[in-house]
Amino acid sequence: MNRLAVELPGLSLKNPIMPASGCFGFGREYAKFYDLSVLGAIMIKATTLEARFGNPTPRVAETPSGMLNAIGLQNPGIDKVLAEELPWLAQYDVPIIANIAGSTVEEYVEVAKRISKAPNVHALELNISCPNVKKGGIAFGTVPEVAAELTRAVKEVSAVPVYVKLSPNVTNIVAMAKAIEQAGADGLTMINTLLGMRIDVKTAKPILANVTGGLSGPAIKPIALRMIYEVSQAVSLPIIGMGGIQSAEDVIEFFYAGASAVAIGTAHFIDPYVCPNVIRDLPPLLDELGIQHISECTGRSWNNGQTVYCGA
Amino acid sequence: MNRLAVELPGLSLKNPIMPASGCFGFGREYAKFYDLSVLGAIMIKATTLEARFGNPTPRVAETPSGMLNAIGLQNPGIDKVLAEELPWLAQYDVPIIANIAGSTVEEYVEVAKRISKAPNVHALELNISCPNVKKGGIAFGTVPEVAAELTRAVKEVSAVPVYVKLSPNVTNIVAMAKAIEQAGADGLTMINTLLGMRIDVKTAKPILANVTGGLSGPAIKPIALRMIYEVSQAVSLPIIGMGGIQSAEDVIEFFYAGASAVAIGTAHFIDPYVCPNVIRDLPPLLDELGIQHISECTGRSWNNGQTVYCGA
Amino acid sequence: MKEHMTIISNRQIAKGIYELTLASSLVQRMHTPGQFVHVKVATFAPLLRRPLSLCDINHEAGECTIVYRAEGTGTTLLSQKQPGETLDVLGPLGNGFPLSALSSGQRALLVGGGIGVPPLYELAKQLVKNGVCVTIVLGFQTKDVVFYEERFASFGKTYVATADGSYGMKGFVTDVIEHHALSFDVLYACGPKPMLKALQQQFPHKELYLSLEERMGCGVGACFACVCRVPHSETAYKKVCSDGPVFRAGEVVL
Amino acid sequence: MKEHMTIISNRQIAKGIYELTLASSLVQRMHTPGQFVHVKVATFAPLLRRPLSLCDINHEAGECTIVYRAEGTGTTLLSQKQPGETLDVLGPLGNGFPLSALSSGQRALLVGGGIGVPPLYELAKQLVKNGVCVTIVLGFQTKDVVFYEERFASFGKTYVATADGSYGMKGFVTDVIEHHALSFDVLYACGPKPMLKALQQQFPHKELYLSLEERMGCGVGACFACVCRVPHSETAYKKVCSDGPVFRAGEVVL
Ligand SMILES: Cc1cc2nc3c(=O)[nH]c(=O)nc-3n(C[C@H](O)[C@H](O)[C@H](O)COP(=O)(O)OP(=O)(O)OC[C@H]3O[C@@H](n4cnc5c(N)ncnc54)[C@H](O)[C@@H]3O)c2cc1C
Ligand SMILES: Cc1cc2nc3c(=O)[nH]c(=O)nc-3n(C[C@H](O)[C@H](O)[C@H](O)COP(=O)(O)OP(=O)(O)OC[C@H]3O[C@@H](n4cnc5c(N)ncnc54)[C@H](O)[C@@H]3O)c2cc1C
Ligand SMILES: Cc1cc2nc3c(=O)[nH]c(=O)nc-3n(C[C@H](O)[C@H](O)[C@H](O)COP(=O)(O)O)c2cc1C
Ligand SMILES: Cc1cc2nc3c(=O)[nH]c(=O)nc-3n(C[C@H](O)[C@H](O)[C@H](O)COP(=O)(O)O)c2cc1C
Ligand code: FES
Ligand code: FES
Repeated sequence: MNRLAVELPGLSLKNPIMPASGCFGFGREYAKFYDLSVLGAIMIKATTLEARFGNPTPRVAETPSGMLNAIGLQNPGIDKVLAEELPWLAQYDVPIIANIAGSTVEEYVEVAKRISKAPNVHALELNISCPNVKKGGIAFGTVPEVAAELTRAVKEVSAVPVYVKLSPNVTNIVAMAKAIEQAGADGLTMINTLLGMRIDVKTAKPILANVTGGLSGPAIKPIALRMIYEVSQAVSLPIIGMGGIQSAEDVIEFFYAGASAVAIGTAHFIDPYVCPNVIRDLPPLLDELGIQHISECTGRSWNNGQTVYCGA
Repeated sequence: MNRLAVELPGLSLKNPIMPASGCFGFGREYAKFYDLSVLGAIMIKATTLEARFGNPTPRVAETPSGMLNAIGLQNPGIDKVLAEELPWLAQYDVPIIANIAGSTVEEYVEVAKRISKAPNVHALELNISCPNVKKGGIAFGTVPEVAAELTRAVKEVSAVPVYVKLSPNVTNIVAMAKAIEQAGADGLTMINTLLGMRIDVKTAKPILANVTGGLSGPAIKPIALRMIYEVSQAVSLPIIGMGGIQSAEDVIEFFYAGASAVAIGTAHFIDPYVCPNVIRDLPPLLDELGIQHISECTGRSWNNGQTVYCGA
Repeated sequence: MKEHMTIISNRQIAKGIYELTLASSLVQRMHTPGQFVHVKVATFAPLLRRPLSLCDINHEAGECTIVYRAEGTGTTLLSQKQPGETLDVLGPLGNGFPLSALSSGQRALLVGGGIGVPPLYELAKQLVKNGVCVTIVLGFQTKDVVFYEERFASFGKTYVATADGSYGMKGFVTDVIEHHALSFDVLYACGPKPMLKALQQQFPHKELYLSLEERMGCGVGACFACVCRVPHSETAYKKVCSDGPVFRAGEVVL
Repeated sequence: MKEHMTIISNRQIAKGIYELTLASSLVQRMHTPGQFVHVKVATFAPLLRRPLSLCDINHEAGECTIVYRAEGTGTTLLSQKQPGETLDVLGPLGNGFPLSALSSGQRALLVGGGIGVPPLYELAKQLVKNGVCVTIVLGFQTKDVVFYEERFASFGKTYVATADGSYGMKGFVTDVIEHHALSFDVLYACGPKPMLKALQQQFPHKELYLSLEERMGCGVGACFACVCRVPHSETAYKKVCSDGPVFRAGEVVL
């Protein structure tokens, strides 16, 4: 028995550890450090219909136990991702979760339709933190109805299960999750970054050229845990948890909160080997905790050890 | 000229540095460390109508660059605060900002009416993060109309200016601020804590007895700055900023974002002398930055050095 | 009340148990056994201070000693500190064990469990100096983590128990007390809450002083993180940091 | 690619400027001047690594040297590290200065501004070894922060300018070059962006290699934090960390 193997809609994961979208590019850079086949899955960088350059630099700023980023969805566009990135990734034995973004429902739909047919794409992850250009900049990620509409539209065209990535910048994360569940999503991933900013004391100017950016890293871990704890009890979708994970202990904490798998983002910048290290550290930690299979951990903080989501 | 002096509604501050509510009790403990008269003001612990014991322990948990607390508004009740705490504080030359809380509008009104008449209370700070028991647990702090109604009711009875303390756990902080401004508030204080949690990896149980708690400390600084930056441009009320401040540099960053004064909370637990130290460090820092008066810093990240709020 | 103290030594004395000796003028303000210091282990992270009891106060040398268990982030980091480095220390804090409860010739029973043992060392020292007759009972999980047995033995008869029986008597401190029918005028204890509760039950009519632990924020009484309830009241409370950590049995709800 | 390197020395060599020597087997993978290492200054905080250029690579001794300015949180903390401590180092990263651009007997002009000077040291060393004729121009703010003048002088004629005229010629590196009518086959430069821009304008038709700085996340090309634009394109880009930090003038928009 592989005690780390996890079954989720569309995903048979050899382990529940995957790089988070935007922190691992399309895998090429970290392939120089280790064999990507050791990963449970890879969430590739957000893909849009057209190539995007993104925001001006500086695009990152440091904060206490965290960082801000305002990359601005830079990516080569769906054509290049289909032609170059996904085929390159196919050499590894690892399912790909394609993170997709857009400014209109139509753009999401178009990208979803095409990218979901790539052979190694096993699931989609809808990045709904982008503003909805048609609806006057209301973010897809903050209004339950808007998020539900998008989910429904993408579900209709997608050849693979659809996970929706929740933004933490909302009053009621449970309402968002429920709306998305009812719209037919297959799973949730959470959390995306919190909106923050830093100002340079010498110049009085915002450090990021984009003024504000997304806060990630250990600083947001307690917020991610709270939201996963709330959402996992309110919906029956599996959750891929993320937000500040750095160690096997963090992974267990996210499972206890209610996650069925986890993604690691910012920690790659501190240690390129973070994923293989965490995968290595998990079995001895499970031993120490007297746990047979990692799935037993899901939701244990509120359900006393019953299995919460079981794809089998 | 005192280059740190700041004028705000109801408050003539010798400097813009004050302990944040709940992190300084009623001043007695820190009075053993230094003369409280050096402070710009003191935000005392939330006072409710009746004495409250608060939540079971553990009430605090550590997080990366932050902490969670779930004290649960423990306080001796308005009678004791009026009879013992405020008269004791009157020996110091320092204005008091009374933080008040309640479960119903009526409770807030009653506490506001009575505490605002105490001679050394120069302003009220409405802690609107408590759930509204009458409205079925909707937090006063997350629905603009509910917050506005509360503000209006308290304004009507208060003998001193009313500041409303914004919760960051909302989708749209600007909408909250605007509603509160229209309801007649004299100022805003922000931010209160972000809802978070931690789970003990050994026991799988939440570390806080209350399960979730409020995240404070340096970890939340970028979120506080972003919110102050947004709100200060949208309303014309003065803002007392807080969230992770530890140093004179942090104070300047908050002013640049749009604050007209600041409060320091969690940092007291790391250094009991944090307030006097920051007050000492500010004038040389202003020199270094070539700034005459600290008020010039308010909003400088977006207004290029024009005065934003000037009580004079 | 707050100083950068210099690390004189920091060495392992049992499995995961370290003895840390610090020096600075702050030592001259330390007097009462059972008081604690609030230690900032590193400049940035971890953020909060760690409460650690005074184990030995040496005014002549200008040094104090702390014995701690390297467990979580903070104490593990502390165990890596080298002599010559400094530590930001706030204290002494809290109210310690009341020595005046006993006069010369009376009998004290000191009961320590695990990492609750250290503050009893300075207590034993001062009681003996006052002419009090001291008996010591120390309880540990297992042989590997036993420490300070010989040092305590210089102050009075010292019994050791381990939960797994790998050293001394097998069982708990309460078993030792019962087995040897130990008697006393005042009992002082520090250790895990179940141990303190058991002692309180074992001696409901005696004078017991118990040192409590609670997660802390400020450590000085300002944040209300560390409160415990007072019997028969809905709102009354005591703060472990500033009213305790030592309470008379019955004073607070365990 | 990632090792704990041991600090051999870490000393101040000018006002706020430190010279750090590190040892580990990682040094054997370091070859190209202009490459950088990504340094984790402390276990917890600050969170992100700091990019620092290789200044000197010594394969025989198994040591490399970095020269840095203590400015913000990370570099200030770094300046307090003691010999014997270890540092978590990722690298070498990026593409350095192309040495093959010049053959024996040709002339290189090396232009460094402020804390951009260090990578030119290893470059000068390797160029001289290749028989290239090296001239060096170093620009600093003021006398107190001048460093490595003598060490550079051992490789070739070395000019120093300070912005305030407190040392060497008063003015900028471009003034020095103009004043002495310095000529070259290839110019290599590292320093603040305004300096690089000025050089590019001064020599629009020559072969220039410029080392850029940008705020970084990953340092390995994965996060797209450090991109710069490519001329005449809306979407084309280069990453400073993995395509640079050294670019040929005109390759990217400064
Ligand atoms: C008055 C008092 C005296 C103490 N004296 C000693 C002593 O002499 N020797 C010793 O080894 N230990 C002592 N402790 C316990 C010691 O404070 C904790 O072991 C220590 O704080 C754990 O820190 P950590 O970083 O290793 O653990 P982490 O789990 O990383 O700590 C996370 C947070 O929880 C808090 N915490 C964790 N365990 C405890 C605990 N048992 N009590 C209070 N807070 C805790 C930490 O302070 C920190 O805020 C004492 C506790 C108190 C309250
Ligand atoms: C390729 C490259 C090579 C470099 N080589 C050297 C060198 O040899 N010697 C040297 O002294 N400096 C060098 N720098 C600059 C050095 O990286 C910064 O001075 C350093 O990161 C500042 O860190 P801090 O903690 O002191 O400042 P803080 O202001 O506390 O840093 C906050 C954040 O901003 C980033 N940052 C701040 N300034 C810079 C900067 N100028 N460039 C990139 N990131 C910055 C930090 O890395 C960190 O993420 C180089 C930069 C790059 C990109
Ligand atoms: C540099 C950077 C780029 C990111 N880009 C994306 C993205 O393109 N799409 C997305 O859904 N999330 C993106 N994220 C968010 C992460 O996937 C992740 O949700 C978040 O960073 C929290 O996890 P962490 O704390 O482990 O980084 C990005 C994060 C960072 C730091
Ligand atoms: C232990 C603790 C208790 C608090 N109690 C209150 C309170 O009673 N009323 C209130 O409005 N805010 C309370 N707060 C929030 C602080 O006043 C402040 O808004 C928040 O902690 C952010 O500032 P900081 O990061 O400097 O701590 C409390 C915070 C802490 C850490
Ligand atoms: S720790 Fe703050 S009151 Fe005890
Ligand atoms: S720093 Fe991440 S791509 Fe360059």
